[in-house]
Amino acid sequence: GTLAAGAASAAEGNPANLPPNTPEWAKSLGPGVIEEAYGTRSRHETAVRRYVPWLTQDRQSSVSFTPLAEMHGIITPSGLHFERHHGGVPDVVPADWRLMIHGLVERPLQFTLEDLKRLPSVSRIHFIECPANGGMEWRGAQMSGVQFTHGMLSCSEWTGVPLKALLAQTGLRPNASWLLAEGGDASLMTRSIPLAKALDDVILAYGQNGEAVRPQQGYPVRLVVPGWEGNVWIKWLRRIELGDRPWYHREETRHYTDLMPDGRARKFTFVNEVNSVITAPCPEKPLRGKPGFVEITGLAWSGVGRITRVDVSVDGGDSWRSAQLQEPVLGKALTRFRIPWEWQEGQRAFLQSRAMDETGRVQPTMATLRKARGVESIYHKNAIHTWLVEPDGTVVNVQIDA
Amino acid sequence: GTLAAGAASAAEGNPANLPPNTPEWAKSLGPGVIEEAYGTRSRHETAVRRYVPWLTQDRQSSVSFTPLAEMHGIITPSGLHFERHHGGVPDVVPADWRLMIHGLVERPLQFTLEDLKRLPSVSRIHFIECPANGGMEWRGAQMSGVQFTHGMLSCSEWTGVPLKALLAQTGLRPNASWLLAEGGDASLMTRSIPLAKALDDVILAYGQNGEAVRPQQGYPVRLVVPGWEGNVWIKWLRRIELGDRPWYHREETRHYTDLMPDGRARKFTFVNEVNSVITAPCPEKPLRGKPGFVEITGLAWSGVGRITRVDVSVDGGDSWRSAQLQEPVLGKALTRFRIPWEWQEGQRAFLQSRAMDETGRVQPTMATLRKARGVESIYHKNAIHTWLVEPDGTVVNVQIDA
Amino acid sequence: QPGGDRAALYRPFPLPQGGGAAGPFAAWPAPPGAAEALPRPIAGIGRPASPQEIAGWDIDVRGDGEGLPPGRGTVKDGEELFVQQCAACHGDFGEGLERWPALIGGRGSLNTDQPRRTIGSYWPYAPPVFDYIRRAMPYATPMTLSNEEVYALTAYVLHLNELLPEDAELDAEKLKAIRMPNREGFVLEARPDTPDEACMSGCRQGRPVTVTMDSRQFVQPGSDSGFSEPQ
Amino acid sequence: QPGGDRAALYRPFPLPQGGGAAGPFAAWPAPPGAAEALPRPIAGIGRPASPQEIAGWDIDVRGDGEGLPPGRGTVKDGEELFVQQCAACHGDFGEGLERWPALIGGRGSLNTDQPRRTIGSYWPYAPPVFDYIRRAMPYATPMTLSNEEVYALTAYVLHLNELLPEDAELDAEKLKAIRMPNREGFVLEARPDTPDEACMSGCRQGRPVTVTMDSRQFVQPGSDSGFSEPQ
Ligand code: HEC
Ligand code: HEC
Ligand SMILES: [Ca+2]
Ligand SMILES: [Ca+2]
Ligand SMILES: [Ca+2]
Ligand SMILES: [Ca+2]
Ligand SMILES: [Ca+2]
Ligand SMILES: [Ca+2]
Ligand SMILES: [Co+2]
Ligand SMILES: [Co+2]
Repeated sequence: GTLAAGAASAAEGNPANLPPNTPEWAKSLGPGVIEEAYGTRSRHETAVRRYVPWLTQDRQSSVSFTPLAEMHGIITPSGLHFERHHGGVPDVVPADWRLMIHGLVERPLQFTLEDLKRLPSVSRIHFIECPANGGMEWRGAQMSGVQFTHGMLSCSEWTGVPLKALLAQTGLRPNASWLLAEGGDASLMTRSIPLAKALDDVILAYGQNGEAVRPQQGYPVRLVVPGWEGNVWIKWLRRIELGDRPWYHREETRHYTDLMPDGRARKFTFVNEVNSVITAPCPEKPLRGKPGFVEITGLAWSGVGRITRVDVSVDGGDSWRSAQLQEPVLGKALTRFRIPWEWQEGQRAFLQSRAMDETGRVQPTMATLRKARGVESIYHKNAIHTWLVEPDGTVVNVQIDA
Repeated sequence: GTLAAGAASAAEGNPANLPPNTPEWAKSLGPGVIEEAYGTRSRHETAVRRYVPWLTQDRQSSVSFTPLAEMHGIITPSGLHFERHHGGVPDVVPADWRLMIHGLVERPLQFTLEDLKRLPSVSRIHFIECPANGGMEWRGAQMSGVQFTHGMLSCSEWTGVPLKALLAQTGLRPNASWLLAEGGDASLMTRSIPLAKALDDVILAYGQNGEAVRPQQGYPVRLVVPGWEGNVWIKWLRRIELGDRPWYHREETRHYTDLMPDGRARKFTFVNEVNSVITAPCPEKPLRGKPGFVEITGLAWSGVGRITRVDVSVDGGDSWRSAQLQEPVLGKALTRFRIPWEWQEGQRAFLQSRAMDETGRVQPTMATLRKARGVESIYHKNAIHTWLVEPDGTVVNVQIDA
Repeated sequence: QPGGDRAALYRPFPLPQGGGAAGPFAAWPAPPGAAEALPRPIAGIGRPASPQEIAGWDIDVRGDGEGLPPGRGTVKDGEELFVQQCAACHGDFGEGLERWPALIGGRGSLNTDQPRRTIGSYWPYAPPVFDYIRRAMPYATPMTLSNEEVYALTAYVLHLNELLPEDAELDAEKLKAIRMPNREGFVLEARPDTPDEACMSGCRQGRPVTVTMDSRQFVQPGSDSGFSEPQ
Repeated sequence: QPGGDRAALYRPFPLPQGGGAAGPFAAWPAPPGAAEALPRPIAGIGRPASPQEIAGWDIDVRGDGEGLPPGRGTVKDGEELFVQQCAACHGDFGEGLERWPALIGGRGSLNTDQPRRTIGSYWPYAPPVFDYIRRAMPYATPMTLSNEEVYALTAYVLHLNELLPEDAELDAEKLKAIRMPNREGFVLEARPDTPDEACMSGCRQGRPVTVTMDSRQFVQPGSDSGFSEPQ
């Protein structure tokens, strides 16, 4: 018994470190405290953001994807938060950062970062998703894993000042109904936001997962627009102008509008609707060599509130079981779901998840979504996603008849 | 008006980047996506872990502190998580990592990291606190800021396998009542844990804030023992032995016992009791030059459950107002509290916070705590902490008569 | 509103009086209760922004042309500037090189299965062309052109799209007057637009699962679709 | 239990029959419902640990001496090893150099205002001295000593603490038999031990605030107490 076990271990690791031997790291001191005054991850960890070269001409106006298959829980490590820039990442000097608020206000004001940090603050755990997440799948399955089908998605604890606290400083003219938010990057990104949302739950965030917002996410200050498409979460925010109508800028006409089969496009489609995806098993986390118990796990989210239920099917949507939702289930935040399953070598399976939110919205099938919107709307694809498990345990991105 | 304003801005930043001028970063492209496939923070951010040289002979058996004054929300960025090692940080090769569970079990087993990740998992947001946190203050105020008075404290989203799921694999002998958890570092750190806790909420965590547990926090696997003193959250876990009594090892006799004035010491004092501290203002975040509105904010926590109330006093405990608690308020997790205040230059103030938990425990004053335990118990100091605000806005760590 | 209360979650804005009929540039009403939603202001935080400070940053041009600066530029001047500063990416005639975006073409394509969204085919209003060129182009050195130059470039780009004659000169009033081909091409958000069905068993009613699309025709399962190093 | 249900939160373990009177090494009862608390096991995850594999890692020695290996060592051999491998930090006589820990002294100090916790003054049981030296010492090269060497070192350290004569030889039985001076020095967790009071106003009853201790006598407010670079 012992010898056989030894041989098995040797196949998997260095026997010198395995029982009954004392591993080398138990026989010598490692580095002490503040070896890293600001720490990094283990050199053995390799999860990375990835980009897709054929999607964009360059990397300045481009996107990189969160490796969702490697994530645990609901918090996205900031180092792996997906990126979406239109002119690269500006190196904003915090002492030179200013926020200007003007237009239909009583008192046009500017704020330093220090000013912002003195105002009343809130912290909220919210997902952010690019509305083009999964956009490559409208016509059919073409990406190799969950990093690319759903990886323009992250969730952080954001801390900052409610936008309404800033609008209290400037006052509002009675006819103010929309605002323009403008970034300070090379694209001076702009989006129009209805005032009702601004007064509801929008935050000017300087904190992300306990520390300063990362440069790729808008350092020093970005908008957090809970539940709404990532593009309106203006990064490197520099200006807010109040107005009495939307601006119809390039990013809310040419982009981020949803083209329907009749050639007309829907505008102001802000909300990321109820959605979910299984993050394990998935193409990056196949079942090869692991027959038996499988914990199916994934993420669900909705831009209008809490997730109330996630159903999982292993037979392509014929039968469903409701998964367990990890508490705390927070509004407009990722929700982790888990459900046990048995898989045997030689078994083919079609894994799907279907989320529901507190407003009763249910994730549609790809067929239903196509029936409603065709295949050219790019944005807001929230269809039920299918992973094919092959008899050998390989997991494949496929689409099926429903 | 305009010229004066320009002069004022110049004092604070580079006028070339301030309104009405277009900042340089809006006029040139920054680096694109995956410039950092695994991202780091802004080069302008400087918060760091710090150690106190006189506390320990070397940095291998030592401690470094979380810069709490720089934190936002409740999640601690993993790069700033406090450290406490007894033999430095081992570089555990994940393929060579094994967990052995034996002793009073039905089936002694060993697990690879892969095995662990296949088992049912949970995610929980919990604080971890070294029971020696604030230990330097038993005799009197002697540290210069909240990083040192309370910085052996962090809060993360931990993901892993409930210990009871592993004990289900091995089975339990009917007489098992305690277990020994053993780390794989150079100190082969051991602690005895009562089985009741093990079956309640203990987790073997491989995930921390969405990614792998950091080396300094026990990579690849550490124990998470919610609400209990950090030392029992064994890092670099390698072995769990079930027994029918505690082991009385060095770290649960020589250390982590609480010496009372009569010369006897309390043993098995696991819980970190209800506690809180104001993290701004604090010595690192003085009020100098910032008269007027102040948002007092801080953290509260309890090892037995949820925080239900935090009161704040600015007059050394004569009068108190209840602060706002940031939702979600989670059990055995940090809870952020906030309360508005007005401070005028020339005003002296004594800031204090006092937390209560769902079991009705209330933070004692330092005097009450000393009356119960003297000044030599090192651990589990959870007294109400006092910051003196000087007339010029300097904030000082003091102790007062109560 | 169609869809009732739930639709309001997706369209949290009161529409202009008369709705779409009021035209795209009617003022939109303020949301009810806006003033009361504000907390009390806090003294001493924030500094007045002077008109001059605002002027430097207030560069936006609205869909209706509000915000257009004084100045003018000709198609001819625009052509020269375009060749020098823009054609390397967008092509001499705005046709788009490599995968840099095209600024022309696609008219009539929007309801086909190969829709092409360009200024000529998709942008509903002309003034935002000025706005976007000024704030974001040339791509690597934005905010370096004068307003005159931006007018000229806007004129040339609109000319390439057959929306201005070769000898035209453009200023604020003329730019506002241009009627873009896709001006009527936008409708409001219409979600929720799928049923809320959650069948639990026998949902396929005996139909076997058919794979309609398999990503392996493009890529192997794993991480083949992308890279963590520049390609 | 004193303190009622709430005390159980701080001491979540049933005590041995007879409580403290049963002596420190009585078996403790299993918590009620342990077996039922376990979920169902999952087939195929985890590999049997063989007795030989366990033997290599099962190095712990309990307070009562369970787990002590065969073997023996003398104070005399221990002294030689100690001088070579330990004295650089702990001093020739275990007195502790610089701020490396002392292994002797402090007896009678525990109820004074300068308590010193050492093996002689504080450790309640002797076998964990063997356990700790074996698992963690010498500090920079732990787990490199033979069991014989650890017995010898344990013997020497106990001799330094006047708990073994100079000519003694130590083995498992003799180590178990040693009665440490502070054997009776530990009591159970006794919290909650402070009142739950939360006065809201007039709490100081007119007494002005007196500062009893000001950290500025040691350090300036800020981050002076510590460093982010090795000192
Ligand atoms: C180095 C390449 C490059 C140069 C040079 C360049 N552009 Fe662009 N242009 C781009 C890219 C890339 C985008 C899309 C940016 C994005 O959306 O993130 C773009 C977008 C545009 C658009 C919007 C097209 C649409 O339909 O959305 C216009 C208009 C435009 N450019 C005009 C110009 C003009 C005028 C110039 C010269 C003054 C210019 N560009 C120079 C790369 C370039
Ligand atoms: C390079 C310095 C160094 C050397 C050499 C060294 N030690 Fe230690 N010893 C330490 C440190 C540091 C600790 C405390 C470690 C901790 O708690 O994190 C310690 C703790 C101890 C303790 C526990 C004391 C107590 O009361 O907690 C014993 C016993 C001990 N050492 C014995 C030995 C023996 C025997 C040797 C030689 C075989 C040895 N040490 C060699 C540094 C050293
Ligand atoms: Ca604040
Ligand atoms: Ca949209
Ligand atoms: Ca799992
Ligand atoms: Ca303790
Ligand atoms: Ca404007
Ligand atoms: Ca043992
Ligand atoms: Co875009
Ligand atoms: Co210790």
